Amino acid sequence: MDQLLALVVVVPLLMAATICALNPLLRSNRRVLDAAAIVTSAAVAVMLIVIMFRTVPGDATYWFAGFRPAHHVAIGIDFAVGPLSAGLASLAAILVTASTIFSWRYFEQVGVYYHALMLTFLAGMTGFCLTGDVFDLFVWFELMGVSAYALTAYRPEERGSLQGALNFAITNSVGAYLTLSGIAVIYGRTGALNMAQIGRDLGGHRPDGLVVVAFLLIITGFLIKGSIVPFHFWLADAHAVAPTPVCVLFSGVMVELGLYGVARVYWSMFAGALGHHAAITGVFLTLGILTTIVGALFCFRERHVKRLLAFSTISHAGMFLTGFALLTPLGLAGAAVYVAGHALVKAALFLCVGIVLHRLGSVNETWLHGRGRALRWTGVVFTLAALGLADLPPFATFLGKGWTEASGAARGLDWITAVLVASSILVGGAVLRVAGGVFYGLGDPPSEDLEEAEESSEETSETEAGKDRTPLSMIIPATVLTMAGFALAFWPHLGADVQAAAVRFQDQAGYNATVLSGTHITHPVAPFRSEKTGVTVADVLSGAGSAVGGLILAFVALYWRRLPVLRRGFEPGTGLVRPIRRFQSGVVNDYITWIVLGVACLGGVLAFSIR
Amino acid sequence: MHVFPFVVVAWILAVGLYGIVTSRHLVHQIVCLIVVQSSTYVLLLGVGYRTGAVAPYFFDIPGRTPAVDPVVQALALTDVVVEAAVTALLLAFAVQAHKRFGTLDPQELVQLKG
Amino acid sequence: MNPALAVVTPYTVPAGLMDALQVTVLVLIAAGATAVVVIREPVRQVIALSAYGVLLAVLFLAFQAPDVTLSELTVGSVVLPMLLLLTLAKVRRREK
Amino acid sequence: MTPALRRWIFLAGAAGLVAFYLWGLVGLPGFGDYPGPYGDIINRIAVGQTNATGVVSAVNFEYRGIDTVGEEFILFVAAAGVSVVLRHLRSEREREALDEAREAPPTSDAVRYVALILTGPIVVFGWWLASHAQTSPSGGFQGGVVLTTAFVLIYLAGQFLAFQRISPTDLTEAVEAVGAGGFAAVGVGAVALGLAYLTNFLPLGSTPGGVFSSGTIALISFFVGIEVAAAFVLIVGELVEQTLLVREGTK
Repeated sequence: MDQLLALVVVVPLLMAATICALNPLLRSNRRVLDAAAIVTSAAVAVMLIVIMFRTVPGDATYWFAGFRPAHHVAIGIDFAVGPLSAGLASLAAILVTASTIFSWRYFEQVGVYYHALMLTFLAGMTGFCLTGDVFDLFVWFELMGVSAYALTAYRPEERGSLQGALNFAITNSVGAYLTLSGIAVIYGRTGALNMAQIGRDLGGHRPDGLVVVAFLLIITGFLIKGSIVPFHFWLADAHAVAPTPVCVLFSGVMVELGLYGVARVYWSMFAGALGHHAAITGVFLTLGILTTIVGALFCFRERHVKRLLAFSTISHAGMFLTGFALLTPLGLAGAAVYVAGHALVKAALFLCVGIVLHRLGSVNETWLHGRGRALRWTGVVFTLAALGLADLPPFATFLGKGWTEASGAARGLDWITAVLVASSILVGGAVLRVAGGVFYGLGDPPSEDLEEAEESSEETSETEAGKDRTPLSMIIPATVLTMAGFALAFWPHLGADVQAAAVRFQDQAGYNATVLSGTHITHPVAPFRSEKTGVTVADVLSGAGSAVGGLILAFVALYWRRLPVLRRGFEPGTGLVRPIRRFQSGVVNDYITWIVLGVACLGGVLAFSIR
Repeated sequence: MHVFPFVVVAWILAVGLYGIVTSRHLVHQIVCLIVVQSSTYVLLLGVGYRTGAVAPYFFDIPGRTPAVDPVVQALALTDVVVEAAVTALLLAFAVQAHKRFGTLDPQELVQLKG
Repeated sequence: MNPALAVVTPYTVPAGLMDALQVTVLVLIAAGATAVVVIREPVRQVIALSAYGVLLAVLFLAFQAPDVTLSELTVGSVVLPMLLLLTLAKVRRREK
Repeated sequence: MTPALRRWIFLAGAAGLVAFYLWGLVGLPGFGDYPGPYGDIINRIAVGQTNATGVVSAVNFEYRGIDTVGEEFILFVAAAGVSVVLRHLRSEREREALDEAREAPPTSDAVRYVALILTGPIVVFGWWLASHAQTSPSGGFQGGVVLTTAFVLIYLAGQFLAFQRISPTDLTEAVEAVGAGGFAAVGVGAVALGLAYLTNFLPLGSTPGGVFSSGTIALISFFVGIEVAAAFVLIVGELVEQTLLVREGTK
């Protein structure tokens, strides 16, 4: 029994309670608060990394209150941890550490609650990754959600932040209740809440309506959190208004945790019953590709830099889901590496945007054009991170995407490569366009969209703008994260290790044995074999192609009006997307309508294809 | 009686969602969210019910008496707390939103779009 | 366990009566949920919600869940309506 | 999207959703036929293992204790979030207005007397609930909510000023944090003894159903009780303050 497994959740919770209890003492002593939050999240990160390495030989289980399964029936709650879940949780802890360091100088005033909420948010994310009990999964999901809603509204004096928080809270709550309904339905069948036990009880039977319904309801909440089209609308609203250090967590890990939830639930509970049906691949691949394309298009036409990055997150979420949808170990491993690489560079990008906001007081690309020249180092970090986001080798992102594509090609889905590369070019092009325009003053400022100018006008009060220097506590986390995204690719045997972890993640029988009998058995019975993981020419070409394509696109966008073709009346991106834009109405009633319609359609497809 | 409680569950869920979608008042919308959540209580306690069994309290009855499932009741209790917490938070948002926007119509609480 | 208590046979409601009670309350709950949603005037809606909370509590009692009954009564029909009324009080005064 | 269009799209979607949902629900074992095994096992072993005759409390505070830790912190976060969101409303000017508003409680005498008479029994009832989690249908959560009601009655009986005296915000916050943290810390006690987190390491008492039976269950229930009461008092207090602010503003 490894006590670390419990402590990674309990320590941040206890620290959150402690700083609230000592509120009157700490209120005037902000540095103590900052230090407490940084030290706690860093300690959690270290513990989780230790757990990740310890679980490489085999998954670890922890039975709370010591209630081990009796006769292979779980009576307590367990944490069942493998390298993938521990790795994702440690990614969350690392990003929380980075953003609390960043906050050291970022907020002029910050209360006790900011730090307490960051810590409960971290505890929720960690518990969500580690738990092996499906209702416990819901509890941590809600803790994570409620902390995130409160953090989104952390600057309630602004209209946008309230609207964003309301849309976020209502859509995600509806999703969580659907998830809970699914949990209740599956409990009604199996009389169990332990995921391994449910998987064992369901496996071997033909999937009937109840299994399909429970599966879809449970994952609906996670798909909403994972911002998969058509459940993605809340994300841009929330990201645009949440304080920038919080956006780092939203984009970097929270969305990815939703997709982790889908993968966890599928592989530990439903894989045996639903089979590795072509329908599962078909449904998730469709969702993933659709999300990738929609996110990339929206991203490219956006001028509000935080929203631009938010849409790029949606696009990437689609790519991660694509990796999962292949159901192969390499696809999952690719998605995992992609998540890690993306989280590091995306966090760095958001931190750079925070610096811009701190120094210049705006996130409007048009207004900022050329004004960021003085921020030299920030510009360099932003550009590097943008290239990383565009999958430039040797950033880890190119490996993740390359493996996803390779695995897709091995299943005869070559066209995935084309879609992913095109989307990467669009997303990378948009972010590089911002880099070139804002930090180097290249080309012309994009034409002003009046409506948007109004939207981004309310962006000043989260930090005292107009500072002359960039504090080291802001630029160092951004730099370190970018370098980490770079260094990750040089991890020895990265591919082999992650793929081995992915094989174990997909091995339902092995997971059952570990959890319910406490024995480690290794018999990869996954329907798809492990594949070669080295760095191939195709990986490098696809990554470099995306980055170069992104650079070219960025230059075209910046110098568009000086090009001789089609100069008048056509801004790249806008005409293409204007009709779709109506969907992103900002009205939560609409968002819920799309969620209901989306669930009904998905349900219909699943009902007719799995039986 | 075989599936009737579950039909009621589906009805409550659908009605609550209908309320959220058609609502023109944020407080009304939050109450509809409570209704959506109440469907999960009925479902949870419904699946754990056993005809003719007693409540799971063994203070004054023999330990072997058939009892209903205590686990779903514990889950429903957690669910009630979640409901209270989410509702309180949403109401605080509503109070602030009203102060900033001067209205509680979700269609007019629009600062951001596109 | 006290042996004197162990011989007490628990009182159980006859099955038919229990069924009838459950069906009645379930029908009332379906109607109550509809009413809560359909009533658009916020204060009346809160009162309806409070009554709906009581109905749910009765159902939970009939489902042999006294614990949840108590929670639902205190939260669903007292605390939440109170929070809602306070919010409405705040919002309405502003509208005048 | 116009409301009419939205309604039609929703109705189409909801028809599909309900049909799909029912397709799953008819696969359940049928109402009244709970199949087990989880609940049956717990019912069989709980009294012997924990000396708690209220099995639901045993599940909440012991078998699935970590769920309840998460749940208490959800409430804790909500109280913190409400404070964050509503406190920004108060400028200095508004604070002065608030101080004046406290002078004028608009409550009728009859309400006051009734409320005052009820307060005592309600405190006792809340306390009884919170301390009998292990024996009967009750527990920290219900007890805590009932205790909150007592504070609200005090508010009705006296005036807002008294409410503030009973629960100065800092103290309430501290109590809330101690409640939530205390629960988590009880679990750490087991870790310090080398047992799994939240293991019931206290003596279980000699008879099932006694007030001090069942070891940590009673202790946890106590912490949950104060956490819940303090959290709701904080939330209600913030909203009451908001209401008073505007009441003053309209005069």
